[in-house]
Amino acid sequence: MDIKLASSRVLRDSLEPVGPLHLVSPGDVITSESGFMRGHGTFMEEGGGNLKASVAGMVDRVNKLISVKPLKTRYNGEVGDVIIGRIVEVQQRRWKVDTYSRLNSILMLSSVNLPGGELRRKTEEDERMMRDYLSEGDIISAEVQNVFSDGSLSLHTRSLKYGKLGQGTLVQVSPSLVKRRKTHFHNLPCGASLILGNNGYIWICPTINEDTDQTGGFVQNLEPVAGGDREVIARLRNCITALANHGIVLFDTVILYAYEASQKYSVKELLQSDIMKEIASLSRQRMEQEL
Amino acid sequence: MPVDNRRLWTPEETIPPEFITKYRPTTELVNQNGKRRDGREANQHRPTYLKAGAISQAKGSAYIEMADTKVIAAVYGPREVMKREDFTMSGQVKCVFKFATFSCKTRQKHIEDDREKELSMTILEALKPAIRLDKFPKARLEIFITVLQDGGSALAAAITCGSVAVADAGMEMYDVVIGCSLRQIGERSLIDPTTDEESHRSLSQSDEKSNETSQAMMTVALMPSINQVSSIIQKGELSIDGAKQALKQCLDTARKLHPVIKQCLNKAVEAKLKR
Amino acid sequence: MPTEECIRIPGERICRTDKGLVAGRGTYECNGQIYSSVAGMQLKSDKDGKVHIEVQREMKQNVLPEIGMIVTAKVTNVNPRQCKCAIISVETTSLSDPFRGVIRSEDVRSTERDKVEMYKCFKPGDVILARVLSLGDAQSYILTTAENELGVVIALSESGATMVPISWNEMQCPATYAKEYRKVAKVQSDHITQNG
Amino acid sequence: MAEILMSEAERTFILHGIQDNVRSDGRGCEDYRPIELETEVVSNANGSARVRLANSDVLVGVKGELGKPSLDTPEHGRLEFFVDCSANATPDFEGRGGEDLALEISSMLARAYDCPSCLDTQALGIIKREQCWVLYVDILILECGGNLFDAVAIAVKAALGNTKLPVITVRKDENDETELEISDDPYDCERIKILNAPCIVTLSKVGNQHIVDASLQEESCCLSRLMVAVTENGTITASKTSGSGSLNPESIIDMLESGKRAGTLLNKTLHAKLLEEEVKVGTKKKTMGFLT
Repeated sequence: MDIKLASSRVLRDSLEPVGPLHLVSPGDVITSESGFMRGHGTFMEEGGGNLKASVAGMVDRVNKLISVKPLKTRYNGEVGDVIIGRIVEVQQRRWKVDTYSRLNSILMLSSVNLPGGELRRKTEEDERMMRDYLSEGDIISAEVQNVFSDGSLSLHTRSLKYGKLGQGTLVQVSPSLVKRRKTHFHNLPCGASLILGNNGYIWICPTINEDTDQTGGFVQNLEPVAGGDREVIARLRNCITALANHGIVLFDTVILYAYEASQKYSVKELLQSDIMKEIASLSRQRMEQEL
Repeated sequence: MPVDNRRLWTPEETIPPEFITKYRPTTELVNQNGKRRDGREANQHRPTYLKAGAISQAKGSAYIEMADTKVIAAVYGPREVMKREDFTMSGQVKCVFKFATFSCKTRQKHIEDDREKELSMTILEALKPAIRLDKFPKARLEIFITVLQDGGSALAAAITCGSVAVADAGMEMYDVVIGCSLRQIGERSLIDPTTDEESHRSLSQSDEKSNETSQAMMTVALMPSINQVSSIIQKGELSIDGAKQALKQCLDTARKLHPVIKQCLNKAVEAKLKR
Repeated sequence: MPTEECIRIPGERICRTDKGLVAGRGTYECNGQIYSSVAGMQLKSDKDGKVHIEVQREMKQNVLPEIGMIVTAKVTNVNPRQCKCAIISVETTSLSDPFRGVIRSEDVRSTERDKVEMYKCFKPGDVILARVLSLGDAQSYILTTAENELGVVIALSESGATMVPISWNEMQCPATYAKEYRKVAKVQSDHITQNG
Repeated sequence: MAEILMSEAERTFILHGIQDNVRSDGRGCEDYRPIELETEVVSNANGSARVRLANSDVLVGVKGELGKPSLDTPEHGRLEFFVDCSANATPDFEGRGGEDLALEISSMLARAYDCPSCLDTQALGIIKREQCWVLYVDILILECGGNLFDAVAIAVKAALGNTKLPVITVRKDENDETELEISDDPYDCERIKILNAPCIVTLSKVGNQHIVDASLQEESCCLSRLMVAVTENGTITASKTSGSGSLNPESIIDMLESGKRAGTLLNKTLHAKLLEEEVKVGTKKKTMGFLT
């Protein structure tokens, strides 16, 4: 039983920032000089030449392009992103998927691999069986195929590495904390697999065997997961939450560092805020040494 | 100020005269021979009369009488759920429980109050596990239960009555549900308490004022054939062993009521066959 | 063997599932035992070489549209994509409260399904026979009339007379001899007895 | 309760994990998540407390007012519980959405406290049949992260423990009319004894096991739960099942045992912390409130 008093809490229990940050809140003037291009999260003041921020976040300057990266945001999809999503509705010939985007994303029946052959025409039988393939609540991994003008995404799972996900745990972090990298699927040496969705949904599951398990998720393994694997998954989950709570950008190495740093504690101790902070700062220190 | 003009005007605050008079019955709840005021043993249930099919226009209905406690229940539907937001793929059940305005010592309001709302939820929770919701997808079954006279253990009576009404409606069920109440006063546990036994804080009038004796009230809903408890609601002080003991006694009594339900439903089926 | 012809109440254990006994209507199976799930008369029937134990109520059963059942419905609304109707009876029993059903244009007939013109198939007020295709979504059951025996059975002409079918897609008014298009059902005798 | 979507495989994963005594966040079946507690957060209330149990966030304010005793207990004061499931917690609570849950929580609390040994309501009486203290215990749900009942009960107990009621003296004036006199010294106040007040432990049955302090995900895997109000000495003052499933009589007895175990421990820990907080409050601690 762990009850803590709020007064014994260290105020602002996040880590010290790495370097000087240019933080703005909506309406703040970023620059009054001309010649800059306005990117996401900024707007040009009417009449005046001031470039102002429209969201709270960090100013990001690439040559002449100024944009503000919000710290807390919905997911802005880009074509080719790997995402994790949850089916929220089955409609005619399409599924609506929650991807933490502003609007629900769409997965067309024609953009999925169905059992029995990678590519085939979708029959009416398939249309009627849609709920049997993916029903409300199911979790999928997918890739962003297209971004519509209103910002909603269309997804596809036309590769065997995508599809319905089986047993495991979903952790939700801010999309800005997931780095865009070459690969988002990781088989970690500690004995679990990790999918870091660009949309901030992170999936942790028992190790995926690349040869036998890539069925597009239509064969579900509901056998009990071994106790050891389960502990690894729980530990990873708590480590990721700890890192995310302290605003550390997530990718496989830093998660492994956190995992190693957490070894001296039991899994459930990792839920306590002071230990979370310790893990986060240890992992960050180690990252900085590496650089 | 919003006023309710559907009824005759009555003074805003009235109290029943019993609260002003000094008279209290002097007999003790349990006498030296261990007999209660109505002559029952402590673990004895009141004689129970149960009838299925009391309201002819309802899909199913039932009436239960346990001495002074009289409860009637009606079941309608299942009918289509019209509101889109209320939609679920499995069946739904709605339950409304009401004390008739004249049923208790103090007059009840005709608008459902918080106590009735909570009892409605409890009864729903007690009955729902017994009903096969998969048999009526997208539709809703409605159960209405009214206490005509509250002579104690109204909740238990309502549960039993509601389940018989559902069975009488021909709904598919895993089992019938039987309710049973117990009143614990100090060391004494009284099965199927009357209103007197429910409200008194101690066995004898003399130490009514003292708060020393522990007291509790427990109602249990049992599905007897599959031996599953669908609901428990308890208040008042019980030790862990006391709680276990009370639970066991309630279950034993509920099992004894099973033949009554069986007989009543048998009769109802026979009556339908004859027609 | 369980005793025959006796009254059961919900939750009553009837028998074990062995000896080729199968839990039929009005019963359910749990841990190798068959239990009754309604209050009614216990019956036995042979189906596919297996003995089905059933418990039946004499009073009309609680019927709800189920997949594969034939229902009678009244058309309430027609638009180019679909036709909405109110299901008024299921197989032989009429419902006390109607359920909403919908026939999508591709489910009207089995041939040339993409050329169906809904206004030439149904009009509001028609009584139709249809089969339940699926439980559908929140709104309604999905029905089909893509069988010869399914479609419009009773339709009134503009003058208000009951029309007579003259072909699979036309009906004629006996008063004015005006022809109207419908997806006509080839009513079969067993359906007539079924639907009274 | 706020419904969340989950896939069949996720449910299976949680269910098997509970059977292995390794829950998704590494806890065992009888482990609570970390709890954070603060008292005296609302200055206008006689007593207040805020409890954060993982993601569940509850704020409780106690206001004492003078009212008429109820008819059947003319010498006692009373407690009135009111739960506001604010739409801040989840948009589902908007309008009448949270009403059923609010009623369920408030009536469970009312039952748990309706017991002379756990809270002395007679001490709240002032003049027989005429005047008594009515304590309005208002509970505001700010965030739901599972296991609301337990969080609410902890907060209510802490807020009652924190409540300070001004001392009232009854006097008769020369015309023999009773007169109430309220002490004007702010430190001259009465406290409510909460040592025997109950905490609620919710036991959720998942598969063949039962767990305490279920997260939202675990709650959606659970068909039936038993809520037990337990005092420090292990007395059960109220219990209730909830959910759409049913329970085996034997498992109910096991759940009562676990509830008693967890409840006594919870009460002990809470008392120790409240004492610590009391000392800090005495030395003018800084209020943390909603700062993080």
